[in-house]
Amino acid sequence: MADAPEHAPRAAAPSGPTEPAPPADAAIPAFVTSLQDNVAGSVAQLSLYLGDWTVIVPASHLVQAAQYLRDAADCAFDYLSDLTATDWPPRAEARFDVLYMLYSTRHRHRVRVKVKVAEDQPLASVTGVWPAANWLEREVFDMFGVNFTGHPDRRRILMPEDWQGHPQRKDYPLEGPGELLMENPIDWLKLRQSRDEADIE
Amino acid sequence: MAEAIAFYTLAAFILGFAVLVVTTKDTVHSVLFLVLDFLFVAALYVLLNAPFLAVIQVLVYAGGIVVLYLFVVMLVNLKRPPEAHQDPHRLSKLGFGLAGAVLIELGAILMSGYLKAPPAAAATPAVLPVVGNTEQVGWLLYTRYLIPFEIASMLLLVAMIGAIVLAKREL
Amino acid sequence: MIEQFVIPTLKILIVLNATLVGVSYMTLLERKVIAWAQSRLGPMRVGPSGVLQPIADAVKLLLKEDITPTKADRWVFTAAPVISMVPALIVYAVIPFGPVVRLFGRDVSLYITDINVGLLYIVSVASVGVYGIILAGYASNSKFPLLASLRASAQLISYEVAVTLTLVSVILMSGTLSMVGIVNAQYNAHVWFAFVQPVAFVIFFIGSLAETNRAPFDLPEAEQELTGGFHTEYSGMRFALFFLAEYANIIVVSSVATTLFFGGWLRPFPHVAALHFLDLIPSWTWFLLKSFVFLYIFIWVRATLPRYRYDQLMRLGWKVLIPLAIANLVLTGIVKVMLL
Amino acid sequence: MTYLPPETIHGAMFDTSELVINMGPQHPSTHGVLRVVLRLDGEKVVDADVVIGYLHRGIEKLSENRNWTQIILLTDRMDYVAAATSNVGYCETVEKLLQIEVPRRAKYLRTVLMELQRIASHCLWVGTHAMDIGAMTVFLYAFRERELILDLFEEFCGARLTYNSMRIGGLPQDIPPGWDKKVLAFCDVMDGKLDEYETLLTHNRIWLERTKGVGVIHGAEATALGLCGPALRGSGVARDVRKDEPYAAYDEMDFDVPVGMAGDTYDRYLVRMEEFRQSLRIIRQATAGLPEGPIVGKVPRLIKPAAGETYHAIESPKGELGYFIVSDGKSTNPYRFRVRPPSFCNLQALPRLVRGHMVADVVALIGSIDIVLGEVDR
Repeated sequence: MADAPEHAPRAAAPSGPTEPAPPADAAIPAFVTSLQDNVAGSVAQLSLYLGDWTVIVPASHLVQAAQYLRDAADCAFDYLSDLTATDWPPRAEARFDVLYMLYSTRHRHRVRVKVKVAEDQPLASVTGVWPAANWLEREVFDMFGVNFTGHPDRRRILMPEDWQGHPQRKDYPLEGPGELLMENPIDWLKLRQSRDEADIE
Repeated sequence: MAEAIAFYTLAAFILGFAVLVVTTKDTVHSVLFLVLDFLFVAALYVLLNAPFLAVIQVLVYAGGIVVLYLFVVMLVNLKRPPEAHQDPHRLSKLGFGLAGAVLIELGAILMSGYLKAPPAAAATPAVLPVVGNTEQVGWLLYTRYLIPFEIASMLLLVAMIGAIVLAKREL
Repeated sequence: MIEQFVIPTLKILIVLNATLVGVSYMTLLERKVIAWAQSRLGPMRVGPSGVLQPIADAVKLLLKEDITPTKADRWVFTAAPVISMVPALIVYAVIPFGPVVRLFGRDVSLYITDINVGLLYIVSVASVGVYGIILAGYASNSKFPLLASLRASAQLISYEVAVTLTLVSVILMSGTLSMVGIVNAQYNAHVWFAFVQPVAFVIFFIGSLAETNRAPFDLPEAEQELTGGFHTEYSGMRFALFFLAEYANIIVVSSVATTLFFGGWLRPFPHVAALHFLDLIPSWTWFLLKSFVFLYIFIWVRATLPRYRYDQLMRLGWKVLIPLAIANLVLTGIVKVMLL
Repeated sequence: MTYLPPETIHGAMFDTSELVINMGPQHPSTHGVLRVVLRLDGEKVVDADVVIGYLHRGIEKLSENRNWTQIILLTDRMDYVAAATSNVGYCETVEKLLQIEVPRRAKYLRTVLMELQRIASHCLWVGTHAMDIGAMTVFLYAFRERELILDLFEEFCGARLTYNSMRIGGLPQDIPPGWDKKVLAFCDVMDGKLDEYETLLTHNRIWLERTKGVGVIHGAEATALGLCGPALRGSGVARDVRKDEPYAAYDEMDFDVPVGMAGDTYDRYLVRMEEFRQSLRIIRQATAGLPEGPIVGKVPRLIKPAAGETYHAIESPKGELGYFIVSDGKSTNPYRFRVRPPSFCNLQALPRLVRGHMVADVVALIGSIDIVLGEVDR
């Protein structure tokens, strides 16, 4: 949102989530070791918090790892429960965490896959692996502006097509695109129209 | 006297609507005028003491066939590309020719009817074994005009099968 | 003079007004019966137990703004409700509410006219009523009404075939097309035709549900699918005309069913002397009572059944009802010839 | 005259154009402000595009700017026909982040409330679904019973729709005296009413014709498309968060997870009808075995979970309702608040389901996947 009023950055915004490494005595589940062994370089980091296993995968390995997690017999993560993102503005080199909550209807286990991407860094879509990712990736694109590539239908989903900016980003004001909209919608519309006309010219 | 007035009024309406059918630009309006035309023709039948024919006229033509016309007219996209009618008069000669032929034919029939004495005995049997308009129509259809009647029904059947074959893309 | 003009005019006025009042109260009946079926009360505010509701509705609809969509076909849009209302009303000309009775020292027939093609007249007039629906959908210049009117025309034409075929079976039984003649034929046959032509009756009933756009065949006005169906774009009195036409048609088919299959104005067992006390009740009461039962069943069906889908409706019409009706007709013909 | 192959002739003579119609956002059976753009060939749906977002209120963004307790109120506004379930899902996620134990009595009561809510939600579903297919009476019958549940909720927390009926760590207040008796009495009433609905629908010929074989989706495809809840179970996948990842008091309850076989609208219908009965079974068990004790656990005065992130899912009436919450450990509001809305994920399958069916089936299928637009758009 280039022309949105400057929003004061949150006081001491955290630069990233805590990703506690699993304690030494924790048994690492089979799907993690199997992924580590079979897709080289796919597990950059491993984390365990409150019983949730998180595998941090480099963006370059995402589709490969996803494919493996879905197809390998000891993983069988056939169900993509959720796909979302988190915005960490201070982390310039990798602003977004894109999260994939996976579940296996066969083994009934869960894992969270996390990919760190920068603002304009392309990230391969996983719609080919889980069709369920279609709308979820659209939402992440809509709300965060994560640049998914290879998505069959990359449009905004919740916001209007011509919306400027990505509302879920931390630097996007809670009030929306400026106070003008709230206080004087007609002026706001005029402003928008003149901007549109300028665009056309 | 009253009958004559009624006849001429009806005839005027029939002709007027017939002209409107061919002159109206909007196809749906044209079909509607056709329906009105049929209704007035039915009224003419009533005037001729033929209620059965009148009712059948409404049922078959106004209520059945023209509905299908309307259906087709509404469904088919009539806004053809301009090249489809470059020359709106390209068939006018043929049209005039056909109209002339029909006119001559009609004239010939009328003339022959007027010239010759009406063959009263041949046109209708002097006494039909049934009374009532409906019964008489039925009797004539199944005795005198049996063969034309059956041929017509065969024709309709063939047309129906043909339409199904044409419309159904894969059988 | 009186015989020729005054009495028919009076009769027409009475029937017309009675019909319009009956139709508007039919809407109240429907709302009430469905409400009771659904454990509700229905209209309760206007008049005691809501009996004045139809009048309030009529006033409301008359006062409402009459909207014509900008891109509508203005003339056709205006004509369509009239086209559907008029046939629904003129059908009443041949419906016999009772036999010839002595009234004020005169022989008065309790029907407007008895033409010898009465049944065909009803069928043909009803077939013209289809135009109202088709044209409404077309003239609105809107997609949902168009879709609905296409559904409607296909549905009405298809079911008309089945219904007309069942009527032919009845004509075979009675040997006449006159409505009065058909009732008299049932009197002479000592039996209502519903009992000798049960298949025809069932097909007729299903067909009339479809022809009057009633549940479970109310696809042309399926509001869950097509918003409002063919009258989506209509408002005010024009909308009311469609509404009234539909209910007038329901009353017509109920009357026709009564006349053709349930002995019209005849009391039950007209030949049984032991039941002579039933003659105290006037004949037209029997007619109204029987018709009322049909009206009730129409409403009852609506409260109970889900709706058919378009292709299922067509399949039912063409692959079940029409072959059955033809088989029934042929069978009736054979039996008739064998017995004679 | 040149010879034309038959295909060309057909193309020329019966050239039909596709009709594009806009179902919604104002349409009687899109259950809110859903807009479906249908491409039709006659009455057949060639393709459908689902347009959502008309009810988008930014609940996720809002929640990131409210404190932990205030969010409960926002979760009410998502699936507003099953608000208590959304409340529980959120509270349990925060409890997981705070690592506090909820007393057993609260767990049991939550279970009762959630199952009542499931029945209420399914009542609304069966009513509107039947209404969409034309059976209008079921709608009013189902609403009559839903009313009883709303009365129970009103007695418990004072509200009838958006309850705000949970607190982090337990419940806001204990049940009023005699409430459990009323719940049991309701269960007995509901048993008979379910038979009433089934009389009107389950073996009705028209109902069968309208629902059997409509929108068939098989288990593997349904899983891949992310369908959840009864929509997934109708395709034969026995996935129920209550059984697989038990929360509240479900691990102590005895109940079955009904699954369908064919994966069509009818099986989804049967699954939900059976879920009614299973819910009643759970309510009876939970109410009868209601333990005594406190209703709130040891919750800190200032709710401020340690930094960390977690995902927690529960089984809402619509399917898997998941919350992904990130706490930064410093502020009194979540750093990231994400809801995994089951309706959203189910709605995604709609274009796939309606393709090749008739217009009338579109409304049947919208009803069959049971969506609430408040939750789809958030």
